[in-house]
Amino acid sequence: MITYSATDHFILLPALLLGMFGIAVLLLDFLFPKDIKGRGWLVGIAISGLVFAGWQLWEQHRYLAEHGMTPLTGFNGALVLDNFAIFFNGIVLVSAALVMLISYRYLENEHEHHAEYYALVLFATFGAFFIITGVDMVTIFIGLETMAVSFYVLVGFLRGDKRSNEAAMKYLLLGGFSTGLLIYGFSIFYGLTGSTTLIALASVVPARGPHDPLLYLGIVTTLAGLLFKIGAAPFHMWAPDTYEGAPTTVTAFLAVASKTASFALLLRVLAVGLSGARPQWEPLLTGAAVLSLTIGNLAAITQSNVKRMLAYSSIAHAGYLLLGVVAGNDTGLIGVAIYLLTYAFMTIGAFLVLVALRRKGAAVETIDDLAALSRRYPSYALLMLVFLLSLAGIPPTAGFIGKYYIFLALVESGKYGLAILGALYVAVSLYYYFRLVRSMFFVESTEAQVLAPSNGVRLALAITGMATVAMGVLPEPFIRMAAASLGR
Amino acid sequence: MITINHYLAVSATLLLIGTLGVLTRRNIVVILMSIELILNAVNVNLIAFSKYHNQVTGQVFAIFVIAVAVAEAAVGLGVLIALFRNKGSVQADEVDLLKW
Amino acid sequence: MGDSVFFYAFAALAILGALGTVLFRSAVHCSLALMTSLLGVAGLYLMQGAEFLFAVQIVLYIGGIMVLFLFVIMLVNLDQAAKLKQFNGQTPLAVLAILGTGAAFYAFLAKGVATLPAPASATVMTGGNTENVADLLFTSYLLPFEVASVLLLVAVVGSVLMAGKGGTR
Amino acid sequence: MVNLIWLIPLIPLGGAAVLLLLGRMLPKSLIKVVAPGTIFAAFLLSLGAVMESGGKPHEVVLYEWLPKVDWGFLLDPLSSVMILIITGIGFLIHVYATGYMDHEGGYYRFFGYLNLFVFFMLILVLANNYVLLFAGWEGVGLASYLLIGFYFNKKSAGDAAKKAFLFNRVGDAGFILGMFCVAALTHGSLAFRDLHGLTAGPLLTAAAALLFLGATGKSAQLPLFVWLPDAMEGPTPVSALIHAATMVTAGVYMVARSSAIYSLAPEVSAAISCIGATTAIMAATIAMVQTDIKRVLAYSTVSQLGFMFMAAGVGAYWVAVFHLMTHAFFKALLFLGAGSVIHGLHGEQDMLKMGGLRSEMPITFWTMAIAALAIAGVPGMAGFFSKDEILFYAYLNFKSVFAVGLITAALTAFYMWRLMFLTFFGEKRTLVHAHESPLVMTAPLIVLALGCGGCSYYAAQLERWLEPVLHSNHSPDIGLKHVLMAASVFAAFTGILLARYFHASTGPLGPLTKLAQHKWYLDDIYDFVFVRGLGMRGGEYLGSFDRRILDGGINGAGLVTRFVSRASIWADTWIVDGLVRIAGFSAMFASLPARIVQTGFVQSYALVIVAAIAAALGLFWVK
Repeated sequence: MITYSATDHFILLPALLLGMFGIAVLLLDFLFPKDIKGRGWLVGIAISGLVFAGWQLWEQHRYLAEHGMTPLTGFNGALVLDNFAIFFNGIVLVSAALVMLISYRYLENEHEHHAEYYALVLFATFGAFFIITGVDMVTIFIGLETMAVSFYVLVGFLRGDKRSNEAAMKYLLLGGFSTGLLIYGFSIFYGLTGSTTLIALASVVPARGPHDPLLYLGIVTTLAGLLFKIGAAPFHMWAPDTYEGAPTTVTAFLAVASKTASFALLLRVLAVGLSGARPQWEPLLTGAAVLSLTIGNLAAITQSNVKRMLAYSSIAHAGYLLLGVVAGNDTGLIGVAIYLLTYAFMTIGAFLVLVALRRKGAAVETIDDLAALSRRYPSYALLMLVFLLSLAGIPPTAGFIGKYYIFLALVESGKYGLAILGALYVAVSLYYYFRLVRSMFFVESTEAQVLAPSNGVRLALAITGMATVAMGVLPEPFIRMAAASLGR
Repeated sequence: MITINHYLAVSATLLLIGTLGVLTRRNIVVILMSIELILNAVNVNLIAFSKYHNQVTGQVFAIFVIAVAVAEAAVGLGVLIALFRNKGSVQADEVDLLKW
Repeated sequence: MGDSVFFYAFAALAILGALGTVLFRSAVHCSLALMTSLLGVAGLYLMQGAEFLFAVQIVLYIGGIMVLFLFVIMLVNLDQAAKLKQFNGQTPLAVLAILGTGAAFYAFLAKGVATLPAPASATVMTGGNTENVADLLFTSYLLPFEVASVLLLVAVVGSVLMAGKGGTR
Repeated sequence: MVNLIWLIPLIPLGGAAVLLLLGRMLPKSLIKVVAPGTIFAAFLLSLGAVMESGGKPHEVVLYEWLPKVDWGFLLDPLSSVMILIITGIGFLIHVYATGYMDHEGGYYRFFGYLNLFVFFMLILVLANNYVLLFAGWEGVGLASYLLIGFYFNKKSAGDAAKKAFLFNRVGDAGFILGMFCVAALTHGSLAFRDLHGLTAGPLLTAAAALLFLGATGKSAQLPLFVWLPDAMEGPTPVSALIHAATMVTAGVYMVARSSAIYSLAPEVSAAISCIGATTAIMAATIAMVQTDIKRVLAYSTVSQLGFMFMAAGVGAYWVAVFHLMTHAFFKALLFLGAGSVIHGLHGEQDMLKMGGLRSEMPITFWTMAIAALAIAGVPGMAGFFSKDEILFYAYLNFKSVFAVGLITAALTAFYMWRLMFLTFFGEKRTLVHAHESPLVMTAPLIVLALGCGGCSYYAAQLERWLEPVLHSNHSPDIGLKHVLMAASVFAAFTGILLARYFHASTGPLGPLTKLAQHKWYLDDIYDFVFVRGLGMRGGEYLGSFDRRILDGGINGAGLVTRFVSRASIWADTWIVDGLVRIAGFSAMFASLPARIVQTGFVQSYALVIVAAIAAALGLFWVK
């Protein structure tokens, strides 16, 4: 019997809207003659899809709040609607909306303006919904792939650009390979439980003890796939190449949405499915965190391409996030949630400045391209400064809050060594972020005219800039949100 | 007597051969084929476990894996064509504009 | 007894086909070998009572994907590619790594299978395999089934877009 | 008014925002009013708040920032002193700068940064917890970085900014770690009010040491002091405000603020004393042989900061703060005077090309003379009492530090009066016609000079004022105090007299002079160890590694060209300054292994994944 209850519908609605708007964008583009100039209205439709989805998310939140925060399950236990899901879905939706705002002008400049772009962004967001909301391995897997395949195409969206081609190819080959590993792990979990839900997995894990070979094999392969998605070392190597080659707007989206959704999944898998197997995965995560911090921060030091530098820094951020999971207490998990929230705004903001400064003919990508920004465009320079300070984790910017929590969590759980390592790398990261600052404020440059930024870019910059400052100065409501998302 | 061990062994072998292809073949088309092999290895696993637990859940899972394999192959080949058009080559180790 | 013969035959087909895929020089041969391997795997499905999946594998996979592969191989004209070196510089290292990983995999599996939960009692499921699969697919797995449609849509849109003519710079 | 202390930092922030964002559109005359105006408003507000608080600690908690960490401001006697120094002297320096920077480009940016600096400095001293203090700490670093590099087209200025930045990063790492140690001690609270009632232990000692490492970076103490003299590349008002009166004293302030921790960590305190004493005497000897007028003052600042740490190390925190205050007056005055001289001579900084300016620049001369008497420790002047107190407490607690301090006091008198004699007395050694500076510049000099003379008489009051926060250990031994006072006066006059007769000579002490001239070879040691040793040798190794291993590999050619071009850029960029070069080199050295694996070759990435899985699986058997 096919059933589709009201609860199912209620849970699914945001994703349903995203999917429908995505299809609508494709159809409308097809139905209307190509010679309608501009096609800015397609962006409008895509954004309204995100807004509707966001509104539904808000309704879901209200419903949960009214009913004592008891999670809803739907589709025979395939989806769970809890605050966790709403929180992370919210981050992905916001990042998608910001990316939409800046994409129009960017694509026009690249002469690759197609409706497919907006549809794919919506579909990627759609996929992320199932990654975040799903507790059934099949649902998660399909959602993950929907997002990943959308991203493969988005990364290669500049078809005439060799670097975009290359980035897409690399991402696709490694992504396909890592998917194979992830699903191999899932197949083993299925073998252990005879069921595809994470809850079933959780119920067999405790009985299996710490030296269970099959479970360990499953954990290792699954983690390989998941750490690949969040861009943690040593599975990070696609990230710098892909981030550099992809269209800048997509890089921003990839760096935020994909990482957030995958991290939510990692948390779900570890906290729900494998919470009993902590001794088995904790050393692995610790190793990945330390490696990510080391490789990300050290490799970023001497980069001259800003996108690539931000890619390495995002690897380092993955390391901090993993440290939050490793710390293993509430503080650490709240730290992870708030870190991801702040990370979304500051990262998109930093990429946004690059998009906004894009010149005709050549992209603004190297550190030298930002030279003397403080004199050419003081407001951009100031905004970039705020984002960079935030990425480095200097109070009172948003980036500090997440790092603060994670360090505190490490100190609380007595992992002093990791805390020291993390703090030292904060100092290192200051060095390379400030290389950019130096370039912006000290260096003379050959004046080059930039295009006037579109209103969308201005709006997105205002949002990210204000959010980065506001979360740093008034973090309390955001912390409460993050804590609530974890049911604390 | 054929037990689940045999199936898991076949699956692991396919996985390793697929990985070998991914790691060593220069031709990107063949690398994509190797990824198909890996996904098939997973399917063998799933079917075997499905039988072992005497249910069809694993088979349903396998259908989804096939769907994913199809999607990945289609997009992979599309990207490959775009790459070929610009570069005139499908050798994996010649794709190295982005590095360090 | 008959079971074992068939199993070994199909397994051999799958593995040899896989080896051929990886080792053959010409991409066309590789794709034929892959087809063989997929056939072998299909046979294994049949042996495990997954008739529906067997059909899907033959019709969709071998019929559909392989045609796609062959099509692309024709399109990108791999004649030259076949004359080049087929294995990259890291091959020895890769073989070593795979031998190591493989040994670990087999060891884990060998040790681990014994710890699997006891197999379910061999009660025969009512209804045919296809019926059972369909039942499950349209109840418990209705949602992923629907999501998969979007996935395939993305794949279609993406591959058409990618393979289509774009501006070259 | 005391509840409005949150407004104090906000006013300069508003000024900075207006200047930086709209400054280009504002007329210069308006900037001249806005920039000092905001600081003056902050000063008035501070004055009002301090008078109203009457020395009682008063905390204004705005809201809960992080759990257990409030965003709040603390006005207690200690921060009262600090905000009055910052806004008061800051205002004078702003006024002075409107004249000094009159002919410079980027007027609005300069004052925007300067206001921004004052904002962060006020946050730093008004913070009621370590996190907010850290925000200010990093903020002043950023602002000073922007200000040192203000003459960005001067290459040395850029290098100096880099150097300052690098050395402060080392300190920052210490500060961050120290902060989290404190968090561990107080169970997550980083508020200053929760520091009392801690118990000694290894973690507390670690916290004390790490925080002090932070202080050595910010306050230019050994081994991180080399950045401060180079920072003199910035405009002179910046040197006066940041590198003399305020920012560099942040380390002293922080140690005083953390006195509850330091009083429980005697080993660390002793180390602070020793480091302070060593820095003081080392910097003083270097100052004796400098010929650049601003560099003399820079080394003198390092030396005086060493004095402050000497005091803090022996537990006399209030004396450290007292000396901080008097130093702020006389050193700001000296810098501004030096700026006036440089201004008058159209940019000449070499003292050997000055001389005989007494009659041409009378106001500058007299005001600077007062400051020079003050720093030398001549009775009746500001520096006299504070230095005596330091020596007195050092004598009580740590005799060898006292001995070093006394010698340093004599050296101080010598180098300062050497500066005076070379600049203002004797034959005129330049053809430039010097002129006295305009009133906007001389007026602040006069006010500061009055302060130098005046503020010294309030030592006892200050001690009482600071008593609630920085428990002082009174010593009733007035007799001993007078003996020591006589000794220090004797040292001061000896120094001045020696300067009178030997100021022109390159020094009678031969090898020691040479040592001092080479800044104790500190830069050279860094250079030798890291750059010649690791640098050249390492470069060769890298090169041969590149040729041999990667050339044969996949992308050798690309890497070689990249490496060569990088190396030449590298040489261009870094060779000028050894220390900055080390940083560049070590950055490259650290970065290379992480980057070299990123070959651009997609299958090697997959191989790394497989290897990682193999390693993870192997871990199972290891356990």
